Amino acid sequence: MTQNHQFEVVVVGAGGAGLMAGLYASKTAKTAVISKLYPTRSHTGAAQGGISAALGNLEEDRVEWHTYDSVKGSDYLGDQDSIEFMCQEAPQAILELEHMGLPFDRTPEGKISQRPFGGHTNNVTGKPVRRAAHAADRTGHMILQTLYQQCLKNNVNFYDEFQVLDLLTKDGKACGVVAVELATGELHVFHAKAVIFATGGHGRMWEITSNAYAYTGDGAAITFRRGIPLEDMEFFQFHPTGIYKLGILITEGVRGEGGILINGKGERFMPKYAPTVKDLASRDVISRAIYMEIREGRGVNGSNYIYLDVRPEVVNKFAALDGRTNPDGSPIKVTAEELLHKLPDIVDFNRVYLGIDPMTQPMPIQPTAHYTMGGIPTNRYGQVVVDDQGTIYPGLYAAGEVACVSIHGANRLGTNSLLDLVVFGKYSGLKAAEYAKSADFTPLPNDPTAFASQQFDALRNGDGKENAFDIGRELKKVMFDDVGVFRIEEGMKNALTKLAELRERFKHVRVNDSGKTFNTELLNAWELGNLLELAEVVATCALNRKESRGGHAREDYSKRDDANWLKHTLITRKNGKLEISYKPVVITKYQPKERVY
Amino acid sequence: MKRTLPISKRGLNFETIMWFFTRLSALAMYGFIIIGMIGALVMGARMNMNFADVMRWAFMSNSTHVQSTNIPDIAPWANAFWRLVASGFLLVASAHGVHGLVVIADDYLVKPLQRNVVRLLSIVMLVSIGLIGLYVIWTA
Amino acid sequence: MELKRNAGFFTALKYKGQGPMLTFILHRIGGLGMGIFVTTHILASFLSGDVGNFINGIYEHWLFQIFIFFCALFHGINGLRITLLDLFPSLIPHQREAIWVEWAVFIPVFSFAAFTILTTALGS
Amino acid sequence: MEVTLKVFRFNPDVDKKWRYETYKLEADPTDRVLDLLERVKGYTDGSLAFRRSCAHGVCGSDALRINGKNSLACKALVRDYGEKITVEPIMGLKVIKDLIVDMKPFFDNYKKILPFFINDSPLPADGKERRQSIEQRERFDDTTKCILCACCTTSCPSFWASDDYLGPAAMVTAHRFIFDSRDESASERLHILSETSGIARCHTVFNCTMACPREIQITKAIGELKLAMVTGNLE
Repeated sequence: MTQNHQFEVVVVGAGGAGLMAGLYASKTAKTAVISKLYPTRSHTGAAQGGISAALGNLEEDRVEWHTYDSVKGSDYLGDQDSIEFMCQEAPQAILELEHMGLPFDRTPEGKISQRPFGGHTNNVTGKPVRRAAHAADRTGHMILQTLYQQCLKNNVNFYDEFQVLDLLTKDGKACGVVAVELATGELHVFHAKAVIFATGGHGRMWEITSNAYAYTGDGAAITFRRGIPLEDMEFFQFHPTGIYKLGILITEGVRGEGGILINGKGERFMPKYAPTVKDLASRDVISRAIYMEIREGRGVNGSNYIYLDVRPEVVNKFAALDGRTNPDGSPIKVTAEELLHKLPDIVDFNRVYLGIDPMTQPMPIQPTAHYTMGGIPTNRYGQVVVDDQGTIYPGLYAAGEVACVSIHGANRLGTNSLLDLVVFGKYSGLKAAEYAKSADFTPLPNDPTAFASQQFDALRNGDGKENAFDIGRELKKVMFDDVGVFRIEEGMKNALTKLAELRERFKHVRVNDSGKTFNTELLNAWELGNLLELAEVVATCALNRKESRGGHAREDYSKRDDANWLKHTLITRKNGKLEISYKPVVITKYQPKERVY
Repeated sequence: MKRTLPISKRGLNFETIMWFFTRLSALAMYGFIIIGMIGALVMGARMNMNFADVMRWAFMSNSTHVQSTNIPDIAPWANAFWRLVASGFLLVASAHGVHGLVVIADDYLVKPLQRNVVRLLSIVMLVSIGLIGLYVIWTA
Repeated sequence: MELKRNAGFFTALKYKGQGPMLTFILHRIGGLGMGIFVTTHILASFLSGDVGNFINGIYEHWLFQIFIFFCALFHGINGLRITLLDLFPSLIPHQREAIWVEWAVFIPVFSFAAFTILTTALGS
Repeated sequence: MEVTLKVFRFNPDVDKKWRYETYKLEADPTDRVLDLLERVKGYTDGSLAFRRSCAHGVCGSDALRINGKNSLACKALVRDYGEKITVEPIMGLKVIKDLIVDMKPFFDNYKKILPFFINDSPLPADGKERRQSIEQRERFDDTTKCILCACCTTSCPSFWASDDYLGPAAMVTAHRFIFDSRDESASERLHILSETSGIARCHTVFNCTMACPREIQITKAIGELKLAMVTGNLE
């Protein structure tokens, strides 16, 4: 039995962007938010460090500096008009969150407190600037909770634990989605005027990842299967500090509070790679630096990890050496108690998973897959743009990590992800509701659930020769080894061969659970299908881009090549073949120049 | 600015007041027991009574509780003061106890009708224990 | 169909709640025990005569005395702990220590009393 | 080391009654119980159903009863539980399949408490933030950590007795707003808490505090609420 629903706006995904979109759309349009998890389980909740805006609560800061830092952070691949827009909106967005009750940490005057973060600088002095508004080290958690609470207050319709399987289109317009209710296994058709995808990234395709199990790129894969292109998929951020082997994130806030990276010889190595801001350089820069140290045999115990040291005596020693001071000019002197207070969750992770206390021991860390810069191409209002001409796909919107505005370009600046989802979540919600008011319902296609059912049937009817769990593990391994922090042509070709093999083997997978109730085996297999689809896209785009830029670092083309590659990649599948085209980068004020920290 | 809610805005209802009463009555009963023990010692219990008898008296200062001991003169143990103490203890303890039973019942019974029946029964119980107890205290 | 629930009375007792959950259960047993005792006692005093003496005979048995002393003492000490923690919530983070103190007071007092009751009852 | 994993199983499509199934598998002491479940699902029985998402204790999906006590499977390491690990669904909620329970009563209770910031007064004239001192912010910091995993509520004997009871998680949320100096609906929330199925059902059993994977002092928060109801003091 298929159930039918009709809403003006349907939001897929209930993380920060989805909730923000749902909240704003529901103010004027009949809105449903569909999520495969309970909204408070979304991965926005794992974001730790902060959300940036040039509020200038502790020291001078300007929107232009924030804009420039973001452009520079993106390695000049971000669209500057959109970045300007976002940085302009940032202070208002954060105040709006505060007005919704978000419990930010406070300054002594009672204003929102801010802390330094990687890549955020005073453009005049080049010194780090306090720009990341934060609530301890669980800023994302607070944003997610606050937005969910506000949605409850505004009586947004939630469909929790509904997995969206397919986007419905007719006559070149989006007209709804098909979802399966996990609890019953029944298909539901949501007929809508506007569909907003806010489903997050695909970080689960790498072995060491800070991302949730849920991060399987569902939204990107669904739209891609329906012919919508994907943009800049080769760019994926590896966060420098993940807990060794587990990949659990150690926030950049640790370095914001003065934490130092130490190699196996006990040396601080970042000054070699980023002489000015040192341990607070951009994420891609630090991830590469860590890899270089490890490759040259300076990992801890010759192994593939290094230390992040936030013991108070170390913090104080290097703060004095660097000449960093408090806002009032006094030298920085932190105590274990203060650090504990500012970084409680980090201390907790270390205690639980490693059995160490960061106040007395350094933390073993390695780079971990973290953030999808690419995704569904959109403009600054969340409208999906399908080509290099700016052609809008009617009724289709995307926001958050699944979207590529492109704000983050080749490398996202820390804290800009939370800002991205708040700002663009809001505008996509507003725009979708506005569109829904002016448009009529596009009729549903005949047999709307056909494609979704067909995908499920394929998984149920395989010959069972292959094990999905093994395919998933091999996928993660090959992606981390060959399409990871450092990339080389040979490796990526190898990866593509392996991925083709895995895709072939995936056809033999059979789901043994034939039940309808919470058939998580079926859903996990379907999610693996999405990852395989996107992995091929990522590897193809990465192989295609013959330069190093931001998160995409190639050993065979180690320099940035603005002459040939200052452009966005667009990829689509036509007649079963992946096809790549390009889109120009919008440059307004900031001409590309060499990126040094 | 101090954030204090006026009485009508605190959610002070039967449940809350009884929660507070349960704590206060617990302390009050400690008070009664201490008064009973000190009183017994002042009246010469050290020589004429064993510990169990003192405890029995302290938990309920009713003269029947010391009849079987070696107390030479029972009169001071049965004066109006001790009868009042006993009455006070009885009322406080029975209210504390009966409300405790209501609390246990409320955990398991959620329908308003069930809860009202329990409340009615508890009032009947409280009144009858009180009346019977007072009768025993003042006639013994 | 989904399973109704899996927290029946005895399943619930199997939850590993450690110290405080045990004291909670004993507090309830103590309170109920005293309730039964007081009710029967008042009834016995009120009725007197043969019925009264019969009831008296039950609760003057040494086993019942140990039980009722356990109820009163535990309920009293535990109640004091709860009252203090409730009136001073800032003490609550030390609740583990509070339970240790509680047992440290309860065990010697109760052992002594139980010993006295036993020697008196079995000696005579 | 070899671990014996005993898992509560119930598949409504097939089974009439629940049962335990035992799996033997190799594990590192630092493996999470969640990793073990993943491996059982991947290699032995794909139909094993459980919820999980972030896998490091911040999303609250995988609240389970492990060796008799509530915990998040992703924060439960094998070394802390030994060679015999029993995994059961959390108690007091209907079991839908295997380790998955029906969370509806839990979220219904959460929604009863007005779990959202309420302040209808005009914003500061400059349109900026409502000011709050560091101490005022600190006052409710502990209870902002709640991830709604339900470890606390489903460890509470009062909730087992009846799922009408608001439960610790809802009260933690109430505490987060009532003691927020910017919020204006403390009184409404206290009135909701004072209902018979409200805070009076808390018997300070501390199971919630000991089960909380975020180490929130839940019983303390509830104690502060009780006292606030008597004294009216929200400082």
